[in-house]
Amino acid sequence: MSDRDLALYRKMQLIRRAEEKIQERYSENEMKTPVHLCIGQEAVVVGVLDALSPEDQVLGTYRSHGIYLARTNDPRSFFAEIYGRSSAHARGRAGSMHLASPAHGFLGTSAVVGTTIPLALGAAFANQRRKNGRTAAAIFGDGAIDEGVFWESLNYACLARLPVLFVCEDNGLAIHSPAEERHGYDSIEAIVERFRCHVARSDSTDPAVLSDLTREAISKQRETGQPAFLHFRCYRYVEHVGIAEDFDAGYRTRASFEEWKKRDPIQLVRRRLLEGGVERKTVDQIDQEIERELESAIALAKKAPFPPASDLEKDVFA
Amino acid sequence: MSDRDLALYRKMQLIRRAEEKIQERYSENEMKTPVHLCIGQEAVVVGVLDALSPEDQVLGTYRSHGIYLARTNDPRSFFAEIYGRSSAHARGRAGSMHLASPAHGFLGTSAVVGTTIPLALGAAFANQRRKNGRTAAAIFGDGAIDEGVFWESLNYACLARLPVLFVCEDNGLAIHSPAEERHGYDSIEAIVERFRCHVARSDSTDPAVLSDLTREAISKQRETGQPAFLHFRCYRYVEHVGIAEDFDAGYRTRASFEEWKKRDPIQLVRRRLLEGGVERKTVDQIDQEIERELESAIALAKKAPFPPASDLEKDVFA
Amino acid sequence: MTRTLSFRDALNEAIVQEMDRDPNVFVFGLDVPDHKRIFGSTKGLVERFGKERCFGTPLSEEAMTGMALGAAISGLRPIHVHIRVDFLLLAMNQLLNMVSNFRYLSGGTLEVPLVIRAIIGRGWGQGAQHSKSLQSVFAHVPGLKVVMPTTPNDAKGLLISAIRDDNPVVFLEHRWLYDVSGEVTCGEDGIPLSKTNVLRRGKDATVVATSWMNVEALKAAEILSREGVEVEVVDPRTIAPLDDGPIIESCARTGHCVVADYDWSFCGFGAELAARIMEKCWGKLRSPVSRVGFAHVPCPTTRCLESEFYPNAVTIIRVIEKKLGLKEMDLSGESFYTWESRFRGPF
Amino acid sequence: MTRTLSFRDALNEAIVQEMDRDPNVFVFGLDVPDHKRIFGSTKGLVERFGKERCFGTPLSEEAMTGMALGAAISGLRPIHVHIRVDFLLLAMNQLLNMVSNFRYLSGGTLEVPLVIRAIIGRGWGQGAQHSKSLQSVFAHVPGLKVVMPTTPNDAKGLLISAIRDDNPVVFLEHRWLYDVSGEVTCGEDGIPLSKTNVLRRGKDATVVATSWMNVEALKAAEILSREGVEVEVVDPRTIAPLDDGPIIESCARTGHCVVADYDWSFCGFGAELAARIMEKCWGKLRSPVSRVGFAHVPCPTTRCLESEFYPNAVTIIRVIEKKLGLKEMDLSGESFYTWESRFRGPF
Ligand SMILES: Cc1ncc(C[n+]2csc(CCOP(=O)(O)OP(=O)(O)O)c2C)c(N)n1
Ligand SMILES: Cc1ncc(C[n+]2csc(CCOP(=O)(O)OP(=O)(O)O)c2C)c(N)n1
Ligand SMILES: [Mg+2]
Ligand SMILES: [Mg+2]
Repeated sequence: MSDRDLALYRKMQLIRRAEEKIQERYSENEMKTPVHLCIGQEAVVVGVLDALSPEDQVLGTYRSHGIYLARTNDPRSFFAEIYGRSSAHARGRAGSMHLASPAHGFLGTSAVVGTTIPLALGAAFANQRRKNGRTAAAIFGDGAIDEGVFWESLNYACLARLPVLFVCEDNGLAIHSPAEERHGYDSIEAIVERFRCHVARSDSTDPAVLSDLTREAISKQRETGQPAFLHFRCYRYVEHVGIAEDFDAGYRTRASFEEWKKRDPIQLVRRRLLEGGVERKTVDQIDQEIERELESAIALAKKAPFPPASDLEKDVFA
Repeated sequence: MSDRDLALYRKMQLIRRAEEKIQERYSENEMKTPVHLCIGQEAVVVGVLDALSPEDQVLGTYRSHGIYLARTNDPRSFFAEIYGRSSAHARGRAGSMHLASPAHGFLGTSAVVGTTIPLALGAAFANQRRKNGRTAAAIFGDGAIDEGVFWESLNYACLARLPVLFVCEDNGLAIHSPAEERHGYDSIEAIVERFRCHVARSDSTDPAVLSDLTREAISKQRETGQPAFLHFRCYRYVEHVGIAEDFDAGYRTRASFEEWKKRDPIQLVRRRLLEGGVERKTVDQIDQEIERELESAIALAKKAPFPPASDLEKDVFA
Repeated sequence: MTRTLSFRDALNEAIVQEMDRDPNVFVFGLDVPDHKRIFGSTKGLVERFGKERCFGTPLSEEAMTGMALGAAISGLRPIHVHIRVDFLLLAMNQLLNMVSNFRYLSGGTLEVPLVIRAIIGRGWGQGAQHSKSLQSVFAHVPGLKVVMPTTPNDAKGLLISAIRDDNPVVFLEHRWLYDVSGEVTCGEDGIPLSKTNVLRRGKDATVVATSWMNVEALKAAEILSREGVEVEVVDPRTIAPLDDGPIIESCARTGHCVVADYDWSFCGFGAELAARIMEKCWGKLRSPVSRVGFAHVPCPTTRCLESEFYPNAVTIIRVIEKKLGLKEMDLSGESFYTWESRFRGPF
Repeated sequence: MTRTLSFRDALNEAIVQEMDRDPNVFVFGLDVPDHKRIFGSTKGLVERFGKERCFGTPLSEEAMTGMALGAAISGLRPIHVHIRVDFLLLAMNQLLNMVSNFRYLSGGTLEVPLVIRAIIGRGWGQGAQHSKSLQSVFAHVPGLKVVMPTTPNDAKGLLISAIRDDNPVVFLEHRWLYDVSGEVTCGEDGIPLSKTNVLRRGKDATVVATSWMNVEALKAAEILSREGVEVEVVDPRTIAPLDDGPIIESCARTGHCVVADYDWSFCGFGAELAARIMEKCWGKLRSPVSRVGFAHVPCPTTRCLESEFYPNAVTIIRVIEKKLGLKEMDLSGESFYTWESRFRGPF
C-alpha cells in the first residue's frame, strides 16, 4: 500500500513541481510556448496511468504535461521541449501543446479540442487486430464532450467493441465556460451508459481511488468487450492558459478553490503516507530528488542548442 | 375524422403518384438529376407536416420530394425543377436533391447527410427571439444520427431550449447499411430522453397517428420549453437512389417489404376512408384529380424553357 | 472626424454601432462573453445588448455554424466569432457545402447575411494548429466573401460593410494587428468591400500584401526609400471577390511585383495574384512576379524555427533588391517588429 | 506484360495485390463492402480478406478519419474510401489539423501511412454538393500528398505507390474515368509518385491538365493536330509534392501554355501552375499562361447549366486557337464526350 502510494506521490509531485518551475520561470520569456497547467488535477492522469500497463497507449490534449512526465519520467526531455531545444524528442517543434512520446506509448496530443479521441480508436483497432490485450486511452477535458467527434467516437467504439478507455478529465470548465452553460443534459454518465459502454464516475482526488476504478473498468472491458467511459472530476488551480491564479476574473470563486484545495491530491497522499507510518524523511527525500532532477533538467535545457534553421524543412514527409 | 383522412390521403397520394410518374419516365433520360424516392415512407412527412402550422419551418434532405409536395401542393413547380426548367423555383439549379420553398417555410435541403439539422436550430432561434410561437422541424434519416452534428445540435437545442422538432425518419438503412452495423447502442430514444428533450417513437404507418404524436410533442415543447425528438420508423420500397426495386441485391429481403406493404400508408388510409363510409367515388375522384394535376404539371414542365446560359453566373451573391 | 483607436477597439466600435442600428445583429461563439472578450474585441456587448444578443456556446463548431446559417436565412444577422481560424476546419462542411451555395441553390431567393470573424496569425509559439490563415481555402470556393483588414480604420469600416452585406463574409483578423493603432473615422459609414487600397505610393516596385504582411511591406518600403527605392504597397483588403484593377495598374506601372500573402504560397491566394498579374500585365513586367509566403511546412513552435517559418520585411527587401539588381543593404541598424520588441506572450 | 483493364478494375487490382502483399493494409469507409462496391472498385475484397480488413462504417467522417490516423501511427496501413470528396469537408479538421502535421510535430518519429481515396467529378446532375474536387485545398496545406490519376495504368501504379508510401496520400479519382479502359501492366510495381508524365508530344503549345481534363485535352490535341497544330499534353499526376520539371521544360519549348485543372481556378492548383510556369519560363513564353477551369459558381444541377459550368475539349481548342492566332475551326462534325453519348445516369 505505501509502496504504491509512494509511487503515486512521486509522479504527482514530479508533475506539480515541474509546473511550478514553469510558473517561477515563465516571466523570463524563455519558454516561448503557451502553457496549460494541470496543477490541482494531477490525480486523474496519475491514477489512470497507474492502472494502465506501459504498453497501453495514451492520447492527450494541450494540457498534457502530466501525461508526458508520468509516462516518460523524463523531465530533461520535457524541459528541452518547453524551452524549444534540439535535444528534445520533437526538437522544439511541439512545444507545450503537442507533447508526445510514441516510444513510451504516448502517441500524441492536440491543441484542437476533442481531436485525439478518435486516434485512440485507431490504436485500439490495431490492438484488437493484433490480439495483444492492450488498451488505448484517450484523456480529454469536459469541453471535448461537446464536440460531435466525441459522440461519433463513442458510438463507433461501442459498435466495434474496441478496447478503448474514454477518460473525461472534468475540471468543470472549458476555458471560462462552466458545464451548465454547455450541456443540454444533467448527467453525461446517464447518457453514456445507454451506449454499450461501461461507465464510472468519481469526484475523488485520490489517485489510488481513480487507479482502482480504472483497473476495474479495464477488466470489465476485457470481460465483455465493451469500452469504458471514466468521468473523473477535478479542479484547475490556475488560469486556463498561463501561469497565474485568476479568481478575480469572476467566472469562479476562490471559495470553490479552497474547497478543493483541502483535498489537494498531493497533500492527500502525502498525509496518508505519513499517517501510514512512512517516515517524513523518506517523503522529503523524494521531494529533494525531484527538485534536483528538475533543476538539472532545466539547466541542461537552457544549455542545449536550438535547432538549426535547416531543421525547419525536415520531416514533413518520411 | 374522414375530412382529416381525406386530406392526409390526398397528400400521400400526390407524393406517391408523383414519384411513380418519375419511375415511369426516368428512362426517357430527361430528368437529369439523381432521385431518392420516398415511396412507402409517405406517412412520416405527411403526418408530421399535418401537425405543423404552415408558418412553422421545415428542413429536409435529398429525399424530400414529400416535403416539397406536401408543403407547396405545387406539382408544377416540382416537376419543373426535376426537369431542370427555368419555370421552377430554383430554375433548375437545385434538381431533386436541393428542393426548397422558403415562401412556404420549407427552408432547405442538403445532399450531405445531417447538414440541415443545425439550420433548424437557427430558424428556431429566430422564432424564439421573435416570440412568434413557431416550431422549426428538421426531418432527417437514421443515418444522420451517426454524425456528430446531430449530437451537437441535440445538445445545443436542449441547452438553449429551442423550439425544435428533431424528426428521425428511420427506414432502417443508410444506403444499404442497416442500423445494427452503425449503432453502438440499442435504443436511440433511451439515450435522447436523458437529454432535456421529449421523446416519442412509433412504427405506425398511419399518418394520423404520427400527426397526433407530433402535435403532442409540440404541445409538450410549448409547455416545458424543451425540444422534442420523434423517432418514426418506415420502409423504403425502392433502391436508395434511382427508381427500381432492389430486393435481389441481398441487403434486405422481399419478405420484409411484403410485411410493411401490408401496412402501406396510402392503402391503410384509403381502407379506413371506405370503411368509414366515404364513397369510393369520392376517393377515386381525388385520385383522378391528382392524375390530371400531375400529368399537366409534367406536360408543362416539358414545354418550359431551360434556363439560358446567362443564368449560370447569377445569384452567387445578393 | 477621426481619432486614434487600436484595431481591437475599431472592431469593437463597428460591432457596437451595428448592433445599435439593427436589432437583428447578434454576436456569438466560444468565449465571446467571457472576461477576456476575444482579446477585447467583444467588450461591453453583453452588458449593452444582453445575453440574447451576445452569448457563448458549447464547443460545437459544425452545429453552431449551421445554426448561424439557419438564423441568417431567417432574417437575423449573426456574427459568429472564432478565436482561431483553425477551429473553422471543424465547420468546413457547413461553410463550403452549405453556406457558400445556399443562396445560389435557392434560385436567389434566400439571403445569407452572416459574418464569420476568425483570428489568424502568430502569438507566442502557437504551433501548427493555431497559426493557419485559410483565406485561399475560403476564397477558392465560390459564394463566400473573404475580407482581411490591415489598418484599424479598415477594421472598422470593412466590418460594418460585412455586417450589412447580405452575403456570407469570412472576416480574418491578425492577432498582432490588434495592438496596432491608427486614425479611425467616427461615423457610421462602412468602407465598401472589394475595393483594393493603395497604402503607399511608389514607382519602382509593387508589393501586394495581405493582413500583417502589409505591416512588413510598409516597413520594407520605408527602409528602401532611404536608399531611393520607392515601393508601392497595395492591400486588396477583400480577397474574394477580388478587385484586381488597382493591382494590375500598379504592377504594369512599376514593372516589378512581389506578392506577400500571409499564408502558404502553394495553391494559395499568392498564386492567384501572381498568375493574374503576370497574365494581365503581359509584356509590361520587367521581372516575374515573386511570391513571399510561409515556409511550406507546418508551423513549428520553437521561436528560432518559427522565425524562419514567417517571412518579414527583410524577406521583402531582399527580393526587391534582387529584382532591381541592387546589392544587399546593411540592415543591422534597423529595428524590425519582433515578439521581443512588441508582443509579450502568451497569446 | 499488359492487358486492357478499366480504370475501376485497375484500382481494384492495385488494392487486391497490396492487401495480398501486406497484411497491415485494410480498406474501410461507408459503402465499401456493399453490393455496389464503390462503383466496383472494392469488389471481391470482403470475400478475399474478410470483414476484419474490409468493412463499412457509420456516417462519422471526422471520427473515422481520426481512427485511420490512429491506426496508421500504430503500424497499420488504412485505405479510407469516400464515394464523394465533398464528404471530406466533414473531416477537414482531422486532415488539415492532424494528419498533415502529425509526423512533423513528432520530430519525424511517427509515420502516417494512410491513403484517403475519394471520388470527384460529375455524374448525372450531381449538383453543388457532389461535384467538388478540392485538390488545391489538400495541396495547399503542407504534409499531405495529393494524387490524381488519369489513365488506368496510372490508377493502378500510383495507387500501389500511395499504399506503400509512409505518408498520408489523398487519392482523387474522377467518376467518369472509371469506365475508361487502357493497357495496364500485370506486375506488382508501383509508378513513383511526384513524377509528371507527358501524355502526348507536341511542339506548338502545352496543355497541363489534371484528371478528367486530360481526356478533354487529348481530344483537343487530336482535333487540332488534324489542322497541323501539335499540342503537348502534360499530366502532373501528383499535385503535391509537384514535379514541375517536365512542365517547365515543355512550356519553355512550346512557348504557349494552357492550364486545364479540373477545379475552380481561383486560388487553385491552376493558379499555382500558371504562376509557377510564368515565373520559371520567364522570357520564353510567347503568350501568358491561360487558365481553363470550372465557372466560378456552385455547380448547378440542370444539364444545360452544368454543361456551361464544366470546361471541355472545345474550351481548350478555342483558347489555343486564340493563342496561336488561328481562326476558329468548325467543330460541328466532331463528336465530343457527353453524358448522352457515354455516361448513363443516375450516378
Ligand atoms: C475545436 C476547438 N474549439 C475551440 C478551441 C479553443 N479552446 C481551447 S481550450 C478550450 C476549452 C476546452 O475545455 P476542456 O476540454 O474542458 O479542457 P480543459 O482546458 O478544461 O482541460 C477551448 C474552447 C479549441 N482549442 N479547439
Ligand atoms: C456526410 C455524408 N456522408 C455520406 C454520404 C453518402 N450517403 C448519401 S445518403 C446516405 C445514407 C443516409 O441514410 P439516412 O440518413 O438514413 O437517409 P435515407 O437515405 O435512408 O433517407 C449516405 C451514406 C452523404 N451524402 N453525406
Ligand atoms: Mg475542462
Ligand atoms: Mg435511412
